[in-house]
Amino acid sequence: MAAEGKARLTRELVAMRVARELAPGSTVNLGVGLPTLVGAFVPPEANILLQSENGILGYGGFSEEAFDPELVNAGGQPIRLNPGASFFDSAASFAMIRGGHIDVAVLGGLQVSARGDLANWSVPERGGGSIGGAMDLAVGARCLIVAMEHTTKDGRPRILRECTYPLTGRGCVDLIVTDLAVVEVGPAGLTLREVAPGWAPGEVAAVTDAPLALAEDLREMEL
Amino acid sequence: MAAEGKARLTRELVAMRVARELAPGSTVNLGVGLPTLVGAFVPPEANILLQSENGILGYGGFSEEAFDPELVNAGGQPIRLNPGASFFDSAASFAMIRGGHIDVAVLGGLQVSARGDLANWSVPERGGGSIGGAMDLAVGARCLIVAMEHTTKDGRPRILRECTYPLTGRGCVDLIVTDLAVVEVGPAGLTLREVAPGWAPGEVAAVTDAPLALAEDLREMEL
Amino acid sequence: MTATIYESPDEALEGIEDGARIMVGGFVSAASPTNLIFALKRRGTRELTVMATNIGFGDRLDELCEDRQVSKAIASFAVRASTARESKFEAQYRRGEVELELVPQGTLAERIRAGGAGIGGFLTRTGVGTQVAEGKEVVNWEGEEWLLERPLRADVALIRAHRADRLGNLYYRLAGRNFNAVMATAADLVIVEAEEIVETGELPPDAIHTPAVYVDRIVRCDAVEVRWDGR
Amino acid sequence: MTATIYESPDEALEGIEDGARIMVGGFVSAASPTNLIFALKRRGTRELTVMATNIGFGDRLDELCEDRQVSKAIASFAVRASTARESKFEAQYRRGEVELELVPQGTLAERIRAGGAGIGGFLTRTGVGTQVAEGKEVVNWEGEEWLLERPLRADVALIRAHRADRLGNLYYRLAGRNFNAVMATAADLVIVEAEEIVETGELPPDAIHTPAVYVDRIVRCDAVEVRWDGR
Repeated sequence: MAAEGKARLTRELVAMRVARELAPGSTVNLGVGLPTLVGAFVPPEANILLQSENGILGYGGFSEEAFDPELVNAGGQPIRLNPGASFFDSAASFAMIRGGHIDVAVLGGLQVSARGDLANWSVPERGGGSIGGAMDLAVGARCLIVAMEHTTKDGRPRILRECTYPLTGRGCVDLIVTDLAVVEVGPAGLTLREVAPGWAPGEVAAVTDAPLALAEDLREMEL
Repeated sequence: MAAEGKARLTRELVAMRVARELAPGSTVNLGVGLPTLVGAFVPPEANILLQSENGILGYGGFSEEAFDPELVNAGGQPIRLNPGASFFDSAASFAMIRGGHIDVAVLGGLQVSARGDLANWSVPERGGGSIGGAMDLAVGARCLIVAMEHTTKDGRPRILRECTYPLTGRGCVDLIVTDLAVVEVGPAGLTLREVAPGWAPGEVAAVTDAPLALAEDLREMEL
Repeated sequence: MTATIYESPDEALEGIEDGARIMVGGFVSAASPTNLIFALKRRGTRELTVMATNIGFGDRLDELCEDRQVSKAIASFAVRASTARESKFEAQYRRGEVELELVPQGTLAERIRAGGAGIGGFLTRTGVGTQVAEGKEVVNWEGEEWLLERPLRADVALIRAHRADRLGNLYYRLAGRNFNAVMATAADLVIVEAEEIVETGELPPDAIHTPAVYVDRIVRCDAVEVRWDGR
Repeated sequence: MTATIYESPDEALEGIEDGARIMVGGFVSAASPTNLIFALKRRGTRELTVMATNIGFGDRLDELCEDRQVSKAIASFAVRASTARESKFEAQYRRGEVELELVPQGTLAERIRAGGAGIGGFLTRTGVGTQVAEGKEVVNWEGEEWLLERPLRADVALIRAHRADRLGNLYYRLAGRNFNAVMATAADLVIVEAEEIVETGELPPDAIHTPAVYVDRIVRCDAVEVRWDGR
């Protein structure tokens, strides 16, 4: 395939692109892995409130200081607090999540379907996998952004007509940001909105299993 | 009826008798009205934790000091705090009540049936009535004591084969303490355990509609 | 979103329309948002459905009935068995002019929590075998009967806190938390009157009762004096 | 009941029997009751069902698997998709030696809350259309599908607080509240290890996270050191 070997976005650039989706003042939950990197690209003046499902609202970035075991995010990583941060228990935290009080959740993904189904917790051929808070975030966040690599390591599409892995949620994804593209999920299916620098829409479509409509204003990602 | 005109217990004496049912260290919710008086007869050394459904655990008696509108019990009455008191919201308060964490609730009553059904919130012939927290306490408290007058003002029994007023709860009453008697509710019906000083069991039965078994150790109330 | 600070309770109510479903926090005298209630009275907004644990029981919410602004109440204390100290709401209720959904207090709190927590219903034993069960689904489970109760949400919640910070975090004092903290989670627009507004960061993070995400508007107001009626 | 203060975590566990259902608080490194976990290991109690948000994910709960004390886990993090850093629980799970009920974290927290709050079940959209829905009742309401989830209770809860008073009130620090506060409500016997025990009355009544009614036993313990593994 012509597109093989072409440069793809780094994880940091994907995170940077996701960060641009976050409206000032919004409340955001960042999942473990790539989504966690998004925090580094949110400017302080945007007043984004970061929520962590272990019971924190208003944390800042990672802590470079001494590790405090009681000050960790949902990935167990040490964090800093912003002024106005608050703590609550896990039932209250997921009440906040399920109740629609989180504007945006950014989750990692293994597969996304044409209808916006998400699979992100289990790889059946390897066995195992853990759900954590992903299923609650999938149904609860007002907007769900999936940040993932466009294809598997061996080049198979992750954006599929139907997910083949166990689902995290049905029809829950609003936007997919990959190392190749920005894809919007709508009632009629998927729309390719942006392509990575140097990639043609057809090249992205060639590594995408689900049908992609092309946005009228389809453009190259600004980074 | 021979028993008419005989002295009955005062409200204070009924409250004092109820207080003797409260085991040291237990958590108790006192309803509005007569049950509220029970608090005055609980010795401090019993370490009773009083819960109020508006979100207080560990209040003391009534406050004689300046009225603080944010320090009131479920009847809106000013109260004092004991050391170790805590506050919580209404959902947490009723989680505590419904979840079986209150050892004893003392509620006022209009009618109690032979099966332990309680009616205490509405008098249909007058219309109206409010439920408040009574239905939650009726199902949630581990032990429910009803403190009430044995008969209505015009002498009709309040302990009935079947309640005729709208129910607060079904089969929820464990013990009835009245101005004439202490009656236990068991699977087989009601048992008369104590009579007020000067009252014969037959005189109490005559103003009780439901059948009363006589306890083997039936005795006069100790006050 | 960072909360917006308003200069007066009247301005803080901007946009509330006739027919609104409004939750009103407080428990009798404790942390009732009385300044906001008075502003709502001045505003004259009508056909309101009010949800509050009490109406006409030592609160000032009853005054909205003076100009017949309330069409329906969802409450646990609303009508007394006696008419000796009849509230405006009671009088209108007895004349059939307002609607009342009487809800056990714990079920009311839990329905509001469910509304804020994305819970589509819950099973409770409260009310089984009573009038409260009428028209509701009864579910048998583990040898017991349970009522299926549904969540409550509102367009607007009016609540009172002791301290707010500029971000919108709230701290209640003593028994002032009551329904205020629960209602803050269950309305599209949450308006808070606070005794004090402090800088963001001044409230201890471990002692914030309502996290800022729940709060939209704040106005600083002294408490309206409540006298204990000596019952 | 006033809480009883014990001298050692081992004594605090008296009476826990083989086959017990045990909730274990904490979230990864934050306020895990590790002293009580170690005492449970020393005690050798077997055939345990453990309920915890994580087992083998930066916690020491996994060490109970060393001597095969755990028969079943109810958890949201228990098995990784990769076997690179396999925990003892994972290894036993992959060999079919222990049972696992994998529960979404929010559903786990809410089921425990329901267990403590006298709620017989609740409807959530979490897990609809996924493996989590298998064997569960699906209810249609207002055009959506909801799962009926059931409460969880335990014989014993092991939790860690920052401060306890002698009456049993608890205060957690920072993100240490997590599942500790919820589990304190849902077990027949609640055993707490606390960094500090203070006199009754020293904790501010507005900042008590777990009221004393929920706590049975307290033991003072320094936190077991947790190192961040640098993931």
